[in-house]
Amino acid sequence: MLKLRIERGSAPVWFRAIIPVIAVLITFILVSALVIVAGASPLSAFFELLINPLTKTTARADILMMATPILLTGIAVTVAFAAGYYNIGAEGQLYAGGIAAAWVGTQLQTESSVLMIPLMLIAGFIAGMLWALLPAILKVRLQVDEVVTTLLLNSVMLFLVSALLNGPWRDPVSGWPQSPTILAAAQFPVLIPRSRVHLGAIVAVIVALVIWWVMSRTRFGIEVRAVGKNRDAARFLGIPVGNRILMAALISGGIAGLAGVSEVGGIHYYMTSTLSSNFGYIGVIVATLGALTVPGAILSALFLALVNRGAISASRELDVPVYLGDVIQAALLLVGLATLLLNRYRIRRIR
Amino acid sequence: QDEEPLVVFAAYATPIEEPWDGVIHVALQAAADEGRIEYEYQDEIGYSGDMEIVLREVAEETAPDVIFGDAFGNEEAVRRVARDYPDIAFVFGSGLGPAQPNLSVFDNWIHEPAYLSGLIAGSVTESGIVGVVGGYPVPEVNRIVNAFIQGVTEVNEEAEVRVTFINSWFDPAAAQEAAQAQVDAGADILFAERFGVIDVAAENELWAFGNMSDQNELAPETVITGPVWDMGPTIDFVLDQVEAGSYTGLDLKDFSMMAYGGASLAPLYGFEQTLDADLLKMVREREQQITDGLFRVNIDEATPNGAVVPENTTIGG
Amino acid sequence: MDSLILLFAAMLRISTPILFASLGETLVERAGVLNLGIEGTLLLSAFSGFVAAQFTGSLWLGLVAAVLTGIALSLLMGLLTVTFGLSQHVCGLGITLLASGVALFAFRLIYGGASTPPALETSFVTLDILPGTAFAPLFSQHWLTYISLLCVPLVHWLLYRTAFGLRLRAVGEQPEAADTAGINVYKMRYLALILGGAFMGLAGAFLSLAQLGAFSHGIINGRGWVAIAIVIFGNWLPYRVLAGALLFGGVQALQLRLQAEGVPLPYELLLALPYILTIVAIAFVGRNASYPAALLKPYRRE
Amino acid sequence: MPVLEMRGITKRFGALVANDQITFDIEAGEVHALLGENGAGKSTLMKILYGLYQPDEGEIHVQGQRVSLKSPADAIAQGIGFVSQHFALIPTFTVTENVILGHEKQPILQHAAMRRQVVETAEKLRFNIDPDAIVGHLSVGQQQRVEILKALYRGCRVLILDEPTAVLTPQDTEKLFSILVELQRQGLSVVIITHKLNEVFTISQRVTVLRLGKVVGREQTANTSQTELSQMMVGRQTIPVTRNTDHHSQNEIKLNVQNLTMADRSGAPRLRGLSLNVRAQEIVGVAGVAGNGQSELVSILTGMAQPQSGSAQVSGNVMPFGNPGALSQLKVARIPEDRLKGVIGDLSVADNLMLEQVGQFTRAGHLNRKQIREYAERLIRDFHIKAAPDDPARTLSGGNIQKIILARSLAQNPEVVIAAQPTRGLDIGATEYVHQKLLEQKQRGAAVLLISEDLDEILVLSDRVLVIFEGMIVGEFAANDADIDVLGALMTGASSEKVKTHA
Ligand SMILES: Nc1ncnc2c1ncn2[C@@H]1O[C@H](COP(=O)(O)OP(=O)(O)OP(=O)(O)O)[C@@H](O)[C@H]1O
Ligand SMILES: Nc1ncnc2c1ncn2[C@@H]1O[C@H](COP(=O)(O)OP(=O)(O)OP(=O)(O)O)[C@@H](O)[C@H]1O
Ligand SMILES: [Mg+2]
Ligand SMILES: [Mg+2]
Repeated sequence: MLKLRIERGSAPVWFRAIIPVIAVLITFILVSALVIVAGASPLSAFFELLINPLTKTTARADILMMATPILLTGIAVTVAFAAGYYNIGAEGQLYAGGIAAAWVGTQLQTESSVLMIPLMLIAGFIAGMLWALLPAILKVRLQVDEVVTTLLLNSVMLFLVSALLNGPWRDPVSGWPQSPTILAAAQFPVLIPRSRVHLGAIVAVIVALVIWWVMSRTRFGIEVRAVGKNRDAARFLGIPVGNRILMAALISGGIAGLAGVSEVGGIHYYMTSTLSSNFGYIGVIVATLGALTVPGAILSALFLALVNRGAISASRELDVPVYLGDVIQAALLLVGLATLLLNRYRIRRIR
Repeated sequence: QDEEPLVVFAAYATPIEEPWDGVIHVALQAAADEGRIEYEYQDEIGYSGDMEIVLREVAEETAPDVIFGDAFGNEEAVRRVARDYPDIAFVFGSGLGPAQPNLSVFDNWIHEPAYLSGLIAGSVTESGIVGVVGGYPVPEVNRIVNAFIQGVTEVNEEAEVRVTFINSWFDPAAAQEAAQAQVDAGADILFAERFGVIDVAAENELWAFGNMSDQNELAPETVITGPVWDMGPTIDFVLDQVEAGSYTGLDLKDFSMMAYGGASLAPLYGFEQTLDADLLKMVREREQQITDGLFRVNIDEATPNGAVVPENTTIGG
Repeated sequence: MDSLILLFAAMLRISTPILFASLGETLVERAGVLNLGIEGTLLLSAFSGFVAAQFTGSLWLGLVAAVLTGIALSLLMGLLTVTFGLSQHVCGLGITLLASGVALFAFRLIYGGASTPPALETSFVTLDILPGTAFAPLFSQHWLTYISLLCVPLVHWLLYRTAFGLRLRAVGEQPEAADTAGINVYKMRYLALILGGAFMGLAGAFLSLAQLGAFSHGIINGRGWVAIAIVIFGNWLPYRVLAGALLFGGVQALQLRLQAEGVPLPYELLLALPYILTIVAIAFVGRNASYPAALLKPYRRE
Repeated sequence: MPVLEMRGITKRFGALVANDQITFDIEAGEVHALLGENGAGKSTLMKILYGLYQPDEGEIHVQGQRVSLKSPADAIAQGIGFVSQHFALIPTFTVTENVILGHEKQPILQHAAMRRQVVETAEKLRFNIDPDAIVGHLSVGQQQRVEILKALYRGCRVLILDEPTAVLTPQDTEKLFSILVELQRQGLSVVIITHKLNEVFTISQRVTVLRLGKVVGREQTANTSQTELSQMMVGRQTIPVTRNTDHHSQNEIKLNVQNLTMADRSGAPRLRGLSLNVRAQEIVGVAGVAGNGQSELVSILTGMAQPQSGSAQVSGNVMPFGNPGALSQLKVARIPEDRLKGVIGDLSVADNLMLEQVGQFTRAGHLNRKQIREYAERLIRDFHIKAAPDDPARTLSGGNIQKIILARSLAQNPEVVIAAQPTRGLDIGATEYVHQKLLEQKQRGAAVLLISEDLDEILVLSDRVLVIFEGMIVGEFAANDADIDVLGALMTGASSEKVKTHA
């Protein structure tokens, strides 16, 4: 007789293609109860969330804008996790980058963006590195767990920013706790007219490509991955484990810092204590959904941006509480992650 | 109104549970209930670029007559969009000035009733220590606290006012602990800029002042009164202007002050009897002087004592 | 002297939810699961507890609801990370996102965005143990506070004096070994999650049913993350975790008093103090941190 | 009637068929040896018997009753005990905790009672063990005894040992076998997996041979011979290695080690002024009972640890300690004690082959993928590695993983070879192959230091034999006139005064 059995081994291509669809369907079923309770139709909710944004040019532009910071933090987390260094501190490192960018953008007296913007990026990268330095050193020299130190430093950074903006940096014009506005030369050019897509998007893509090249094609990259996969063996092979962990952690912090620069230079034009809406934490999600690969990170950043953009209109169009967006995003994330497992199985016919 | 209602949209950066935006939402909801406007809103838009997206989409797709909201933390975005849609009236809470042709600004200018509350606090305190618990030291909070302090010290020179900020618009548990710390330090009357403080006053059988809305029903034995903000006058004025087609960008400050009924001292309820008559008389007289424009309460937006911060050395700009 | 006692009283109050949460997280991590869903779990527990209490008029049913919520979310965490073996980091953050979303979503639906936080008629009482003595204020606490303190020796006993604890630690150290010893690794991890979830439920319930008797946004405000830190600071040892929770609560209480005294310091630095001290302390215990060896590692036989 | 019977067992891992229609049975009170090359399917079959894997087809019968073993718990309930290739102990727990784990009898732990039971069980087998010792601090042999203790404490009737002797010294092996005999006397049945034919004849009554997942033979041990068995396993005649002992005691010293001292974390001395040297064209074997400092010596000489004091030179140059990278520069080839610490399972075979010399494949930080691939293909060919360059290393069998390590280090024409337990757990074919490679290196003129707990291996390969005891070299022999008994005596510290004989 002939029976089917499920076993390990990569799934056929056609099946992988429909996995995202499966994820959406399952999520749909799971959250439709909530949507109905809120008095809306699940179908229209998902249409607003996943389809509608793609049908409007402005919304498509918004998606690029929203993907920019989470792509950067996602890449930052990817680098660190690849080294087996669990940097949950991208949030704080982002703020560090923002501070540096705002400082350069307000202090450096120049008319030339060509001079100003690169300096902001460099300063932001360095600031992010510096904020990532302490936990990295503690990890490499004292074996102090980085998850908790980076996590805690996020809170510390928020207080620091708040102290800065309530104190020496308070905007003399509005008196609101935000830095003075950065000079015109420091404001990122807008790429798509009547949209907020700014230079940061290009920066993010370039960073992503560079990191992709480094991780897959360079000695440093493979050494970092070796350390991430098996520290003892990596050490046996003569790789300076501590040094590689340190480097990966610092690069990660620097890239997260760039996300801060991009938000200050491209969105706000000043430093504020609300620079990020959890971009650092979303970076962890982007990186893991992307399976710690750069192409994966790019895709998941775009996808999360799509859902984020959809959520903005959805709550108004259907008038349901705005939090429905968060719920559906979270559900999509978890279900999506779970359905990715299907990649690893195939159904075989045996007799 | 016989002509059909105006279409009004409101964009709030915080959730509408937050008292500041709450006041705007309540007033607009009231106007909607009267049938004067069709009201839609979106809240918890946040501060990371979404405000502009929401405003543009609404302006494009529903093109309402008026858009209310708070621009704090989103000033540039709001002003950019307002510029692009001159036919829509933008009326936003803001720390900056109005912009022609179509951006009006307002704010919670309730320092006057805060000052009056201070007069009461300064008179009734026995320990001579008055406690204040606030969210963040932003101008909107500072000037209320400073006016309150002005009132306290006017009637009671040696009274000291202790101010604590919990660095959050919410977290009532932290507010409670902050208030308790004040009580432990000897404060016998509390000003509750945030929620959580009144409970502590009640537990310790002390008196407290609410803020932003009439909070007497939270603890009738405890809440004497407090500054109340009412967006009604502001909204009415704007709607009239728009209906008359005479709308322009203005600073609507006055409509949030006592003279126009935008600010007031919450009713005293039982405390009409409890409080010393002379004190009440003095407060009522001062209240009258203010509404008649005969008395000015200082507007001081510097961070008050109790949370001392270094001298305002500002960078750049 | 008095002010010192008042300080300690405040310390105990502030520590309570953090202690409950940290004890729960300790149990879960000892079994090899890092539950970053804790922040959201606290919020949804606090909310469900509040709603249940208000609609049934019984604080006790509220407490039960909060605990069940904590357990339910932990089971979800188990399904994703234990059964499916997915990344604990992401699933934890995802659950925090989900639970927070659901809580605020329901809050808006039920209470329609009222700008005065809904409150209960009554909240859990405080017990005065030493009335009339100098220590009265210190021992005038919510009964849940006393429970949280009693839970410390309880958890220690559970981990080190019972077969359950031995197995729980085993699956957190070396699941392969536990498995070959005939222990059901998945079952143990689920049990640990359930127990930990119950503690997280208590943490949420303390805030909404005891300390506040109300629910509002920001009611948790990062307390879950602090718990995560304290578990590591406490080196996964119940008594050290207690020390960590008290340290945190104490510095918070002190910070608020210094502010009220008008100490000339940017108050943000005072607020940041507990976090900085925790990091410093972790740096010191760092060297001999005794990780559950299988933390973050899903268990698979084939 | 057999106490236990497996019928038509088939187990697939994806496309690979690890067990193919295997039938296997165990009589009461017998020791049944299970033979086969790496990857033959021995462990898989036993893991199925212990409920760790589920068979795709086939039945298992205990005492004639068909049983389904969904988990080790089921197997334990059926009286089956299993000591796996990689010990299943919790290093941070005490002996007692490890033994009673999962079988605690009462919900609240009575430590005193538990200790007593453990000690009693141990005494039944006439071995003494500290019930309060932290397992992580025990020697390999002791840990194995803890494993056996676990099985017996759970009242097993059938004890499965997966390559128990691979990690044991002759002394420990003897102890183990005497324990097995004792168990047999008490009526237990034993299945023992091994690669060492002599052991099959010492201990077992019956022997089953697997090849490529199939049973290729089952005999009463008495009615068979080593050659017959090895033919069954490998499918061909095996040739014992031929060693030419023509080494020159005046060759230059390539590896020179002086006065190494080292203490473990608890401060107990592990090495006490150990010195040795190895000359060009010489294989020096270090024999010793497990836990006498071999591991420490190896980790120092492979760059993984720092001694408290002492020094070492490689062909005259100072050997920097704790710096593995520098060693490959000094042309020191290293074969680690634990081969899983020598390769990175999640990286490809090619990457593992090149990583130690990654510098050679890098231009300005950029990897030359083409060059790497060619290099990998060459080594895979030269060293008969059964894998493609892009396979993840973890998918390889133990023997092939070891070949990766050999290929990687020997391809560099080393001056010095540090070979630690180079054939641990390898089958006859692979072992032969490794021995050949080491002898080749010797012919090339390299100095080979062989640290092994397999005394036969040392005697077969070495020109000189050193005996290590409690962190010192207590004896030196020319291999030709090494006397097993004297060796054994020195290894166990029986005679402390230095025996010295010259070649
Ligand atoms: N087996 C391990 N388990 C956990 N962490 C490890 C392990 N090995 C190394 N690490 C981490 O990597 C850090 C550096 O390791 P190590 O000191 O061995 O590298 P190294 O080769 O000496 O490099 P460096 O000399 O630059 O420190 C350690 O401090 C520890 O945090
Ligand atoms: N969990 C697994 N997943 C995939 N393949 C496996 C797994 N376990 C074993 N195999 C493969 O099944 C085959 C048999 O493995 P097994 O460990 O039983 O061999 P063995 O006879 O024990 O070899 P050795 O003598 O090296 O221990 C090998 O090819 C091995 O690579
Ligand atoms: Mg095997
Ligand atoms: Mg050893």
